[in-house]
Order: sequence, then C-alpha cells, then structure tokens
Amino acid sequence: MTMNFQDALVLARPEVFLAGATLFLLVYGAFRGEKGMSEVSIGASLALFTAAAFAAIGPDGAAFSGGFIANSATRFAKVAVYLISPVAILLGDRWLGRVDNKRFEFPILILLAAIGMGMMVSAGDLISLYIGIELQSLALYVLAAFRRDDAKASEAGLKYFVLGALSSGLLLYGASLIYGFAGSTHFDVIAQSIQHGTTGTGVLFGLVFLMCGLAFKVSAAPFHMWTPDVYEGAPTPIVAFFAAAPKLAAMVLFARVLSEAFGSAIDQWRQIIVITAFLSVAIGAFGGLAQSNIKRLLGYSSIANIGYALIGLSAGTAEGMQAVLVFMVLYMIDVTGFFACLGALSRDGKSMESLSDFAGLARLRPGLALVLTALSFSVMGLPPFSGFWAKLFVFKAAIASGQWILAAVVLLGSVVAAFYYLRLIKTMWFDPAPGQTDTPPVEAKGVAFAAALFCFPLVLPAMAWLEPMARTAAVSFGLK
Amino acid sequence: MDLQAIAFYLLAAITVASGLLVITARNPVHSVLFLILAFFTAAGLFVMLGAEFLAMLLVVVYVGAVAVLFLFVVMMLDVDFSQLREGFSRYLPIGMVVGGVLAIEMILVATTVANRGAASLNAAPANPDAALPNAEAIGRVLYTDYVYFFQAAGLVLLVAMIGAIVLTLRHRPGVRRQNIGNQVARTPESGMEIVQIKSGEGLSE
Amino acid sequence: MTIGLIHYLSVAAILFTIGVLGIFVNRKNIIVILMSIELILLAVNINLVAFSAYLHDVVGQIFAMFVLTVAAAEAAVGLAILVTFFRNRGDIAVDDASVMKG
Amino acid sequence: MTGILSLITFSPMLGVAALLALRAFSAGKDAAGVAHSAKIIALVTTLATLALSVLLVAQFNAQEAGFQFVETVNWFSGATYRMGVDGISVLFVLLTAFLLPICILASWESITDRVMEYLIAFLLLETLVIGVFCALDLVLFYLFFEGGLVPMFLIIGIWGGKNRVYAAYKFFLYTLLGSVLMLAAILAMASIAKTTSIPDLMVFKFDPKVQIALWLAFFASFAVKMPMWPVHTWLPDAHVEAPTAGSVILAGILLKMGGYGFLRFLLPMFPQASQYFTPLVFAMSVIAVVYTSLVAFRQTDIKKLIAYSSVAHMGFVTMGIFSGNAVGVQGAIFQMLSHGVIAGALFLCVGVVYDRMHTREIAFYGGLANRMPWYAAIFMLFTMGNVGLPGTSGFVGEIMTMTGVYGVSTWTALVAATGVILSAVYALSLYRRVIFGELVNPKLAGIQDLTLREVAIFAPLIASTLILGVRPGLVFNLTAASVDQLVGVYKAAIGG
Amino acid sequence: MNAIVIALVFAPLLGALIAGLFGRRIGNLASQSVTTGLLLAACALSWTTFYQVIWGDWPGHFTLTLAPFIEVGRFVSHWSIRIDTMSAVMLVVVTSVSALVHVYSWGYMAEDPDRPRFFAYLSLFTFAMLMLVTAADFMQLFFGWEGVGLASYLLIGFWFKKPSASAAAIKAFVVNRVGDFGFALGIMTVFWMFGTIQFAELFPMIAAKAGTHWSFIGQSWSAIDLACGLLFIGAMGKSAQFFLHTWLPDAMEGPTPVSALIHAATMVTAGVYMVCLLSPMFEYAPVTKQIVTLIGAVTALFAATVGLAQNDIKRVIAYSTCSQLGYMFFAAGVGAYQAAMFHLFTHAFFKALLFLGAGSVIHGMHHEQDMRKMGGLWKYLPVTYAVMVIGTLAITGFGIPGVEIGFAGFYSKDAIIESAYAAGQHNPIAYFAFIVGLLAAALTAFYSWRLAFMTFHGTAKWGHGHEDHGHAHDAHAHSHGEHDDHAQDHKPHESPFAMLLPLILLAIGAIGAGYAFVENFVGEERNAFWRGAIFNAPTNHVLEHAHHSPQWVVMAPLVVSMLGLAIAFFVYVLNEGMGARVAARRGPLHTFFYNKWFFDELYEATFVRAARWLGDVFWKVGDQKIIDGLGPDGVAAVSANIGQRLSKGQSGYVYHYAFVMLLGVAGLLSYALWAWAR
Repeated sequence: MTMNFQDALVLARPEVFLAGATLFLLVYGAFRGEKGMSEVSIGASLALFTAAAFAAIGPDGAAFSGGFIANSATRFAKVAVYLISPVAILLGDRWLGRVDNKRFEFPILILLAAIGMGMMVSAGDLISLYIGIELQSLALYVLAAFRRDDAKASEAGLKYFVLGALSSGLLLYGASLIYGFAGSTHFDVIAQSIQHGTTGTGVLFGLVFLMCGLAFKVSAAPFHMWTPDVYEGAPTPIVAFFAAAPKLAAMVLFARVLSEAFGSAIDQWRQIIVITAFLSVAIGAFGGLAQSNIKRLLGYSSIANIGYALIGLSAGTAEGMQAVLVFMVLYMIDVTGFFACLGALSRDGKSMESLSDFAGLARLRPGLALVLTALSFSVMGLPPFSGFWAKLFVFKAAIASGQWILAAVVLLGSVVAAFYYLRLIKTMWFDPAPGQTDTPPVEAKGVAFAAALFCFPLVLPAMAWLEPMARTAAVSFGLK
Repeated sequence: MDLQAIAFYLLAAITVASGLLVITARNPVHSVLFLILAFFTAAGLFVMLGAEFLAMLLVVVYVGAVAVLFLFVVMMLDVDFSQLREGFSRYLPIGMVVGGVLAIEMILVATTVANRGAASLNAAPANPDAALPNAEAIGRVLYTDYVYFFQAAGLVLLVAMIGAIVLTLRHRPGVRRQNIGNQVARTPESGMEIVQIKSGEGLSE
Repeated sequence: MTIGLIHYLSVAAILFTIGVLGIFVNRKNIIVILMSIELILLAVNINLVAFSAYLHDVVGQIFAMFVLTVAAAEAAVGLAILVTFFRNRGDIAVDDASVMKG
Repeated sequence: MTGILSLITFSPMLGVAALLALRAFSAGKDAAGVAHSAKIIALVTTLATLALSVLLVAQFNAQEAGFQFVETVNWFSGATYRMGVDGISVLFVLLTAFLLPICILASWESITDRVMEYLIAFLLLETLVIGVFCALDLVLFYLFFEGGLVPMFLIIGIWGGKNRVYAAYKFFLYTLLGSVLMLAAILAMASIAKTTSIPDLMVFKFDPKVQIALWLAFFASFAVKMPMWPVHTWLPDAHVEAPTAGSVILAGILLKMGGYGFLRFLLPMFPQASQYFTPLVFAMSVIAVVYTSLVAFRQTDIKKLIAYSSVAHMGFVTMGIFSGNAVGVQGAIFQMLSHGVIAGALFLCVGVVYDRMHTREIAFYGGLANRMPWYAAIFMLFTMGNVGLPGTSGFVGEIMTMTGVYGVSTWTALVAATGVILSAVYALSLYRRVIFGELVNPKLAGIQDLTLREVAIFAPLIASTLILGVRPGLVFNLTAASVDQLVGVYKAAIGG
Repeated sequence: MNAIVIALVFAPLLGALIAGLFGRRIGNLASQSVTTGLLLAACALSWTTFYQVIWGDWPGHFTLTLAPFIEVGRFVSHWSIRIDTMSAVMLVVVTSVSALVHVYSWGYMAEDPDRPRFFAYLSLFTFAMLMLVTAADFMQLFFGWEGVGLASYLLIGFWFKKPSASAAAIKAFVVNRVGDFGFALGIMTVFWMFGTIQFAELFPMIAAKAGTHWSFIGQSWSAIDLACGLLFIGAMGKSAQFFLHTWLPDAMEGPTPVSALIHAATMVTAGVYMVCLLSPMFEYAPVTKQIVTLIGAVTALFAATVGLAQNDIKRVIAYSTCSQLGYMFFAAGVGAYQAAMFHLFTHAFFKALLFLGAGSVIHGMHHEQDMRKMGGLWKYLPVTYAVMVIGTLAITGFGIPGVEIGFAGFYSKDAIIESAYAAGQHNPIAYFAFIVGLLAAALTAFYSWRLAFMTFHGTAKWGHGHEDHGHAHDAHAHSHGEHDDHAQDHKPHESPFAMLLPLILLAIGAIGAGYAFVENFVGEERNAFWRGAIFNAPTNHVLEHAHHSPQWVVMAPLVVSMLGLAIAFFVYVLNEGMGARVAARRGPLHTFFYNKWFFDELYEATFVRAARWLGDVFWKVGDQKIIDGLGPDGVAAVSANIGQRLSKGQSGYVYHYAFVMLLGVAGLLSYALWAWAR
C-alpha cells in the first residue's frame, strides 16, 4: 500500500494495456461487423505481443495491497501465455472463416481470457485469484460453445460451464474457509497464520476445497471428467487454446497458491497432489486406450500430462517448480502443434477427427504426418523430442525430493499412454489411405510445422535458455 | 432463546427449506420462486450479521436481475417439464449418502474454523459502527485496495455480455430495418423514375 | 444459546450440500442445475459474510460482492449457453443429451 | 582429433540432409531414378562413416584404459553434451559403421516402396546407435538409447511383413517399458551423485542398498534390450516381421546396446549389486541358452529360428559379463561382436531366399544346394559360425564366456555348455531342411544363385567371421586395457 | 625344418582352398591333381619329419609358434606346430592314409560331378587333423578337434540329396558335440586349476597338484580326475566309445574313401591320441583311468557283438573300428599308452585297407553294400580279394607268437592284451579288460572272416534282383543313367588302378608295419623312440610286466581268433546259408545285436523326443501362453479392458461427472480429516 497508484499500474501494465486494447477493438469490431474480424484479430495479436513485451520488461513488485504480484515467475508465465494466445487467434480466425462462423467476438474473447490468465498468474490474494479464474473461465465457456449452431459445441459448452461453475463453487467455499481461518485473503497473511499453531492444520481443509477447484481448471483427476467431452465438442482451434495457455496459467496459479500461501504445509498438500497426479496419469493413460476420436484422445492425453506436471509440483522444491514451468511450456507448444494439425486436415470439407481418418496420411500428406509423428513421440516423452525434456525435469525433481516410487509408477503409466500415440503413428504410416485429403490451410500447416520444428530439433538449443529462465522464475516461488 | 436466535432459526430454516424445494420442485418456475425466497431469507441473515449493503445488493442483483433472468428463460424455453422429472429418485439414495457425508464433514470443518480459526477471537459479529456505515466501509476498501479487481469484475460482466450476445443474438436475414442514413441520403433521382408513356402501350415492367 | 459463527457456517454448509445435490439429483433439468449453482454461491456468500462479521474485517463482504457479481455473470453466460443448447436440440434434457461420451 | 566422435555420430545426418534435398529438388522426376540416387547417397554416407570409424580406431590408443577423444560442451543444467570412447565402445562404433553399408546394400533391390523414408530411417538409426556408444553423459546416453526406438519402429512397421503392426508395437512398448525404469534410475543417480557424467559416476560409490534399486532399474532396460529370458518374446516377432536389413541391424547392433549397458553401467557403477544379483543373471542366462535353443529347434520359420538362437547367444554374453573376470568379459564383448556379424549374415542369408521366394517357411525350401551352391557354402559358413565352430568368430566368444563363468559358477558353465550341443542341433537341422535334400518344390526350380551384389554384401562378413575366428587378438588388443580396468575396479569394489 | 613342418601342415589347406573356391573354374582334373599332389608332398614331408625327429638330427621335440590366437590374461593360446614323436607318428599316419585315399578317390569318385568339392573336403579334413595333432595347447587342439568334426560332417553329408546322409551327418556332428561339451569343460577345469592351457606349461605342474580337489557343480572332486574325466568325454565322442558311438555306423552314409580316412584311420583315433598326449595328466588320474579302461573294454565287446549281426559291409567294418578303438582305450586306461598308440598306428593301415577294399567291392558291385547280395566275388575281384584277406589277417592279429612274426595287428593287439593282463594282476577292471579283449578278439575273428566269406566265397547272389541297387544306397541321381548303362552286364568288375594302388600299399603296411615298428613303439627302444612324448608315472611298469606275461596269455589271442575263424568258416563256407537261417529266426540275441543294442531307439525315445517335446512346451506354453499371455499380451488385454471400462464410465452425462467430482472432494476431504486432524 505504500506503492502509489501509478507504480501499481506500471506493474499491471500488460493487463491494463490489454484491457484498453480489448475495449478499443470491441468498439471497432462492433462498427465493422463481420468484415472487421481479420483486423480485430490482427489488432488483438499485436496487443498480445505488446503485452508480452510489457510483461517481459516490467519491474518486480507487489501492488493493490499484495493482491497483484509481479516477479520473474509471473513474467515467465505471462510471456508464455501472451505469445501462445495469438497462435490460437491465428488458427481460429481462419478456421471460423472457413466454417462460416466468422465473428469478431472471437479474438475479443481470447483477449479477455488472456487478461484473466494474466491476473491468475499475478494473483497474490484469494480475491484476485477468483476474479482472474472467472474472467478466464467465462470467456472459455463462451468460446467452447462458440459454434452455436453445432450441437456438439453447445453441449460441450454446457458441460464445461456446469462443471466449471461447480468447481468454482468448491474453490470459493475453500477460499471462504481459508479466509475464516486465517482472517485474511492475502497469501502472505495466510502463510503466517499457518505457521502460528492455533489455526495450523485447520486452514488446510479449506485448502482441500481450493485445490479441488484448481484441479478442475487444470483438468486433473478426479476433476477431469469434462476434458474429453469438451475437447471433442469444442471447435478445434479453440481447443488448441484451451489445452495450452489456460493450463499453464492455472498451473502457475496452483504453484503460487501452494508455495506462497501454503509453503510450510508442504507435507500435507503434497499428499493431495500425489493422489491427483497418480490418478491423472492412470486415467489419462488407460482412458485414452479405448478412444477412436483424436480430439478425445488428446483430452485424455492432456489429463495424463497434467498428472506429470503435478508430479513436478509435488516435489515442492524450486527444482520442482522449474520442472512444472518447463514442462508446461514445452507441452503447450506440442499440444498447439497437435491441434494445428487437426485444424489443417480435412477430407471433403469435413474435419478429420476419427482415428481411421488418418490412415495412410504419411502418403497423402507426408509433411503433416511427419509433424504429427514428431509431436506424438514428443508427447509420449521419447527423446530427443521436447516432451522428453519436459518429463525429464519433472521426474528429476520428483526423484530428487524422494518420491521415486511415484516417479517409477507414473513412468510405467507413460508406457501405457505410449500405446495410443503409437496407434496414431501406426495408422498414419502403416495403414492404406481411404482417400485424398483437402489442401491444408497455410496458417494451420505453418503453426504445425513450427511446433514440430520446435519439438525437434529447436528444443535442443532452446533448452539452453529456457532452463535457466525457468530456474529464475521458479526461485521466485520462494521454495527451496 | 432471544429474539436474535428466533430470527436466525426462522431465516435459516426457510433458507434451507426453500433451497431444498428449489432442487425438488416439479415445476422450474416454482424452483425459481423458491430460489428467490432463499435469497430473501439469506439477505435477512446478512442483515443479522451487519452486512446491510450486501443484503441489499443480494436482493437487488439476485432477485431483481438474476432470478428474473431465470424466470424469463424458463418461460421462453418451451419445455415439457414433466418428463424432466423422470429418474429423479434413482440417484437420490447414493446422492444423499455422499451429500450427507460431505455435509457432515463440512460442518465438522466449520466447527473447527469457528473454534480455532482467526474468527474465534471475536465472540460477536462486528457492531454496526455509526461512524463508518457498512456501505462506506466497503467502499473505502473496495475503491482503494481492490480497485483493480473491481475493474476486472467489470470485465467479467463484459464477458458475460459478449457471451450472451455471441451465443444468442441472431441477425435474421430478410428483416427490414430502418436505415436513417439511406433515408436521409435519398434524392429525387434515386427515389423517382420518370417514365414517358406512349398512349395505347401502357406501362410495361 | 447464542447464535454464533458456527450456526451461520452450518447453514452455509447445508445449503452448499443441497446445491451440490441438486446438480446430480436433477438428472435432466439443466435450469435447476443452474439454480443449484446459485445456491452453492449463496452458501459461499453466507460463509464469507459470517466470517467478515466475526473477523471484524470488511474484506469478506467485498469478496462476497465479487462473488455476487460473478454469479450474475455466470448466470447470464450459463443461460445463454442453455439457450443455444436448446436451439440445437429442441430440448434441455441432459439425459439423452450425450453426443459425446466414452 | 577432438570432434571426430561428433563427426562420426552425425555424419549420417548429413546424408539425411542430402536425401531431403534430393527429395525437395526431384519432385515429379522419375521415381526409380530418384530412388537409385537416394540409395547411392545413403551408401556413400554410410561408407564415409565407416571410413571415419576406421580412422578413429586407427587413432585410438589401445594402451590407455580411459576415455579418449572426449568432447564436452555444457548444454544446460540437466544435460551435458559429452562424448568419448574407450576400448569397449570404440569397437561397437566400428561394428555399427561396418554393418550399416551392408544394410543399405542388402536393401538395394528388396525395398521398392518409400525408399527415401527407408534410407532416412536407417541413417537416423545409425546416428542414434553410434551416439549410444559414444555418449558419456547419462541423459545423452538415454537420448540416443531411446531415440533408436523411433526409426526401428517405423522400419518394422512400414516395411515389415504381415504381422508387422503387432511386432512393432511389441518391440516398442516392451523396450520402452524397460527403459523408463532406467530413466527413473538415471534421475535418481543424478540426484544422488549430483552429476550425470558417466566417467564421474563410474568412480562414484553408491550406497549398496541404493545400488540394488538402481541396478534393478537399469537391468530391466538392458535385459529387455538384450533380450534375456523371460523378456525375450518381442525379439522373434520383431525379427520375423522386420525387413532383412532391419533384422540385421536389430540383431547386429541394437541387441548389443543391452550388453554394452551392462558393461558400462551395471558392473562399474553398481558392483556390489552386480555381485549380489550375479546368481540371478546366471540363472536367467542359462535358462535363455537352453530354453530358447530348444524353442529354436521347433521353429518352422527360418527367421524365427535365428531370432531364438540370438536369444540363446545373448545368454552367453550376459553370463560372460557377470562372470566379472577378464576372460569372461572379453569373451562377452567378443561374442557380441561376433554375433553381430554372424547373426547379421544369417539374416542376410534368409533375406536372399526371401527376396526370391517371399516366404520364410522352412518347409517351403529344401535342396537349395542343388541350384545355389555358393549360397549353400556361405550359409554353411555362417551356420557353423552360429554353432560356434572353432575357426569362426562364434567359437571364441562362446568358449571364453564359458571359461570365464566356469571360474565363478561351474553349474552355469555346465548348463551353458549344453547350449553348445543344442545350437548344433537346431542350426544344422535348419541347414539340412533348407539346403540339403532333393529340390522337391517345383517353385524352387528356377531359383538363382547369389548375384554379384549379394556376394559383395557377404564378402566382408565372411572375411570378418574368419579373421576374427583365427585372430581374435585384433579385438582383444583394443579392449584389453579398458576391460582390465573395468574388471580391476569391479573386483576391488566387491573385495574379491 | 620350420619350413618343412609349416609346408606339411598347410599344404592340405592350400589344396582345399584351391579346390573349394576355384574347383568349378579349374575343373575336376586340376582340382584332383592339386589336392592329391599337395597331399603327397605333405606325406613325403611327414615321413621326413618322422625320420628326422626320431632318428635324424632334429630336436626330439620342438614347438613352432606361428601366431597368437587368444591372449586374454592367462588364457593364452597360439597357433603353433608342436613336433614330437607323438605328433610325428600321427603326421605319418594322417598324411599317408590321406594321400592314399586321395589317390583312391580318383578311381572311386570318378563318376561324381562334385569331385572338386569332395577333394576340397578331404584336404580340409587333413588340414584340421594336422592342426589337431600338432597342437601345443588346448585351444588349437579344440580347433582341430572340431575342425575334423566339421569335415566329417561335410563328408558324411557329401551326398546331400540323400536324406539319410544328411541325417547321419547331423548325428555325427551333434554326438561329437556332446563329447566336445565334456572336452570344453575339461579345458576350463584345466585352465582354472592350473592357470594355463599350454601343454608345455601344464605338464610340469601336474605332479605338484596331484591330490588337490576342485569344486564342480557343488561337489568336491579330485581335481585331475575331474579334468581328465571331462576331457575323456570328448575322446569318447570323437572315438565313438560306448554311449557316444551311435554316430559312427551311420557315418557310413558318406563315400567309402571318407570312411577309410576319417572313420577308421585318423579322426576317430583322435580320442586315443588325446588321451596318450595327455598321459602326464592321466597318469595322475587313477579313477579316470579306470573309467577309460572300463569304457574301452565295454566298447570293444559291444561293438564286436553288434558287428556279428550286420549285413552292410561297411557297417561291419565300422563296428569293427569301434571295437578296435575300445582296445586302444583300455590299453591307455591301464597305462600302456605306447601300446595304444601302436595299435592306433597299425590299425590305421589295416582298417584303411579294409575300408578301401570294401569300397572296391562296392564299386565293383555297382554300389551294392549288402553282403547278402554278394558272394563268390574272388574270381571277379582278385586283387581286392587278396588285399582284403591280408587286412582280415591283420585285424584278427594273425601271427605266430613264438617267433614273433605276424601281421601288423598281431603285434599291437597282443601288446594290448598282455598289458591288460599285466595290469590286471592288481586291478580287477584291467583284468576284466583282459577277458573282454580275448572275447572280442574271438568275435573280431568271426565277423571279419564272416565278411570275407560272405563277400568273396560261396555262391554269387548278385545275378538277380540287382536292378534296384541304386535306390537304397546310391545318391548318384544325376549319374543314375550312366550306371544303368553299365549295369546291364550285371558282372562285378575289378577296380581301376588308381584304387588298387593304395590298396596294395596299405596291404604292405598291414603286413609289415607291426614287425617294423614293434620295438620302437612298445619294445626295448621305446624310450629312445618316444623321448618323453608319452609319460609313464614312476609307478607304471605295465609294459615291462607285459613282456613277461605267461605263455597262455601270449598264446590266447591266437587261439581265440583261430576259433573265430573256424566258426566263421563252418557257418559261412561249409554250411552256407546257415547264417541267413539264424538271422531269419530272429532270436532275441540276434535281434539285440542286429539292432545295435537298441541304442538308437533308446536315444530317440529319450533325448530326441524330450528335446522336441520340451521345445514345443517352451515355445507354445512357455513363450506363447505364459510369457506372452501374462506378459505383453496379457497386460495389453488388461489395459485395454481398463480403458474400455474407464471409457464407459465417461458416460457423457453431466450429473455423472458432477458426481465424480463430488466423490473426489468427499474422498480428499475425508482423507485430509483422517490424516491431518491430529
């Protein structure tokens, strides 16, 4: 509170700038109508890039009585989020144009979700946490149902909304209990109150509710049920967005809450995290085995992958936080590439979603098949692809913190999960093709190729700067 | 049992009962009405706790806007509600069990909070302070420490607005709308056509 | 016996449970499910206000206010999605509403 | 000469780049011509790699036990790019570089579909395998080790036989399962020892209790890779379905990665655990020898028979390694090398008739000696090598591993020695059923003897089988210093 | 000196390579000439060496190291040529017989289109045999050991189109491998016990280590006995001793010159040679020596009994070989290594003679091998008849004991029997061997004369039923037409000169080899002759004692062999047809002998079927059902099942999802309350 308002705004500059840009583009879009969608998209992308730049160069500090925090971790997460969001805009803009659903609200909603994510990663207070989550979630609910003429999309939106609202309720209930216990919503006060014996463990019951709510946002088991359905039903480029940035933001928020507000209760929350991580990996691995829809399959895949990230979290060390950050960034790129491929592929105007649609793709579209193969191997965690490095960090942190049984068990789960990626690869490479595919759109193809290039070989040099950056970021969570 | 207790139990009972009725009523219209009742009684509880502003807000925002919105939608969607009741009881027992366990646990937790949390330091709710009315107290904090989030809440509402528009607004083709610009820009040249008609031939289209 | 914090919290807990119960007891009727969510949020608000009062800290009420705001927004979005759902299927029954499963 | 290892490792990637360039610039041109140029590019690449490897061996100082040509580049704090070879690994580098041109040549005519991808897969595999043998960092090692799964999966799956999908899955998942456990162990080692450098870890003393866990995890991976009984069942399937060159490389090189792992990790890093588990390894080894020999005896598919015989031969390798004495370890290394050549050659022999007749059923053949005398002669040579006839390289490895083991466990040597009898049974009965007898099957009436290309493929293999059989010292001189050090360290650690 | 021995050892290899690799290009004649020429040269050099080593100015024993073979720690082996009396004797035997067989094959194999291959194999065999006999350490010994096995395998299976030939080849190889199994273990025992596998280093150490014990498969054994016993298993395999003899009769599927060279004169004697070579070890292995004696004696008797009942001319000789090898072993077993070597030496001549003579008969009979279809051939094959009689006299040990004049077998066999008697004075097993030796001598006489009489005397039985001759025993499918052409006259014919010359030369050896060398091998000059190549322990005086055997012992062999001759004459000449009648009655003893004591059936029923059964069980149950079923396939199925169930649980109903979430909350909260509320 010593900080004056201007300084506070400087700290919040990325979000404030984005909010302003959003309002401007909204007005612009409203005037231009559908014709203006491309301009709005470009504007939104530029705004996000600018915000990323602001975030990158912004100072450290806390504002609004500790409710807003800026440090190396928020910087890391914000840059990642603001850079990946334009990709979703790029993919969605064209895609929606092709399915005759071109509306300028799409980039606006993405922008609003991005602001929400910015707030989430900067949250230093239960209220800011809640507002950030809701801002992001509401935008995502709408986005899920964005193709309102599509039965699947609206069903996906409905399921996502109902369950999301329930999870918000759980989260809020937990927040209220924590508030009641600790007497404050600020993370630092909560942290102090845990160290005081009186409130001690009591506050942790609130934490359980809070964690349930957050687990839903990252789609960790047993709060994962929405994921496959929503992934399948929602429009592909929007799922590409769902699967990437919000997960990262939620994960960072998760890490922040656990480390800053509940850092000294690590032994307790670790148990919860371990349970959810284990369940996530198991359900993600086994659940995917029976899937024939690629998007659903990726839904299960994301559950499993969140399980891995949570294992990094469960380490409860700076190394673990670093692992989570590295993991999420690398995973985010993989998954974006995956959905870009899905967006790029269609046959007779119908997008290819069933596994059998991919038969013989290696002959029809060798480039995209190669991309999908590389990404599959990457998500599988096979070296030298990026997914391997992601998992490497996570498991290293987990083992270093003594959780080697969990690590071994979960690694075995990754073998189960490997099967369904292999099945995709097998379908593409070994099976005969049923017919020609449409010419893939340039932008989706481009994104897919870029993602594949990053997952190998660019990741190898990239690790050299990503790793120290993530380390710096991880240190700011304040754990050892 | 003092008056306060009587008021509390009355309000609490009505709140809980109407909450139950919300989820069990056959007709969704009734559910909405019970929801409104629950909000009213909850507002009463707020008043008992000294949160007059919030009580007022609850009534205004919820009863005035949200509940009405619900009613509106219920009326708008022409649904045969009777069949929606089917299978209601099938999941009730297991639901009750889990719900019961959850409720007990939550009360246990609540007891712990009340007895051991920071709130246990104060035996009574805050006295209404004449010098600093509830609304003002809220305002002082809200517009300083929480101004940023206050604005963000505005964005949340904006999202809701955009969302509602995106999802439900339809531009019906073929609906003629008044275009004032065109109207004003109309000139005799564009509005009239002068046709020379030769006698005996009539007007041909 | 005086009415203390515990009483308010209990009411909130029961209300919360009712809300949660409402979600899966009403297998088909989505509107009631949405209302159940409102009940849950109401329970949370009771909690927050009660704590706020007993902590002598106004932040709880501010939190409740945000919750109210967001709840309103949620209701709007939820109902909007419900409307699109209805338009696509001509029904709001969730029971046979599962295009996506497995 | 610093940098030569990276050059060798990544020189196949230059070939890949050339192939990609060829593909990019030849769109729409005559496909057969492009395929031919691609093959030439691949062949030249592999030959160049071979030349570099020979240069490496020539420059290698066999007197020195430690790692040579070490390259270290700090990458990030999770991995260091560190390469180097000692007397053991330099041999496997050479073996890999030696077999690859043969693989390319062996596929010259039999692969007509997706030639470009095929060659790229092989070149990729070469890089990864050489990388495995050169890597001096655990993470880097794992990277190469696991990476090898990808091209091999594709090779089996795309260019394989009828049941290729099952085989490819089995190969991939089986080996993946083994190696994830190794990954866990690698990370544990990294967190305990605070380094992933293999030379450092070789002198790091792990707590014996920790060693047990780490040993088991590493063992899981390498045992699958070897493969040891009872985790061998992926190998027959993979071999049967893989194209000829795939089988060659699988038997010739990929299996060796398991044995290499035992030598590089289990013995020096976890000596106490190795000693503790030696009876287990011996038991598994001799079961492998006897069991799979008997199974091989009953096979009706030529390749499957040879695949099972590979398992049996790998049983000798594992027990030789865990004998922990110089004779056994040297024998095991030699056996790996020799098996690489001989089993590879045997798979090529199968490939020769498969290319002509497109079946591997033993019953289909018979009497080939009548029409294919040269083929019969060469097949005979390698059959005898497989049987372990003195004068071929197969003998030296077998007798030395058994001798080494005899010094530790006479039971093991005794049972393993029965494998020598059984190998004669199955190998000669295979030979008899395929080569001897009257040429009954009318479809075989027109079968042609080896072409010049095929003779050229076999020539180096024949030469190395015989030369190594008569002068195994060529290998032992190279490995002696490193093995002596390894055995010395092991013996010192277990106090024996 | 060095050049001579190197040339003599490698000349056959050179021949083999030339004929094998370029045989098709340079033609039959060139291949034959090269191999035979080189072999003759080697033979000449061998005799030179033999002479120079024993009587000349070469050192009595020396080792020429050519190149390192294996050098790992103390496990050191070199490619080398060890020359001493032992190896010199063997050089002479091997190269002489081999050279003669090469020459003989010019005639015998004249119609075979694969002659270059045949001659290459022959020379390859010779090379391997020379490597074996000149080995200076166990590894090279093993190399030669298995090398001759390979050549034997190749030659037995030479007519690869004949299923029985390739089956016999495999059998020979595999049974030999069983022996090699023991041999290899023996080598390992030696290595770990003495730390070396070099003979020169090993032999001086043995006396010091006598009596030490060695732990093998959990038991403590007398170390040198164990090593020798294991090594002897190898000798049993190679020399077709009891239990491991089954391959030798089947090996007759090969061309007859092969039988003469490998399965009579040289390879099968490698076991004897090895035991004698390792006499420094065996002398300190009393138990093993007893075993050697016993096995040798049993084999001598067993093979002789089986030989009584066979009808295939080559099989009779094969069992005879087996039996004679038994003699050699029990000679070695009782410590009379010199006698064993002597018998080896003489046996090489007369047994090669018998085989080649039989080959001449077979050749003359257009590849008929069944003696029942012969008879009265002496008129048609006079030279063959003459040499066969000489060979028979030699093998039956005909000679006059008093004046010490006789055929080759007379000297060596009597030396063995007398040694057994001498040793038997203190050793019941040796005495048993002595008895058996006499018994077997009688049987030998009987079956040898039986062979001669059935073949050359009596009525000719080959005039009719001859047209199917080719099918049973002749694999010359390609030359079948040719055969039919000249089979029209049905008349047996004498063999060409190329075949007769070796027969005559061998006959000279069969007559004179014993007389010429008896003093050197076992007589007074033996120490000057062997010059330490054979070691006799200070306590071993068998040979001295043998020279002073009682008269009845000296006379007994002659008596029993004359008895055998008489019976054979009675049965097959005086009462021709009696043998056939006995056979037709199928008495139990005849059946037992005729079926070779049912060994093949026994092995088929146990080892072969067990291997097949186990192989099937391991494959179909072990691998497919248990390992794959519980392992990858089972896990995959279970995983897929879990996946299906999970997938079904994902019902698509919102309230289900909510319920699961609720369960999650309730579960986690319960856990927290239980675990944390302390």
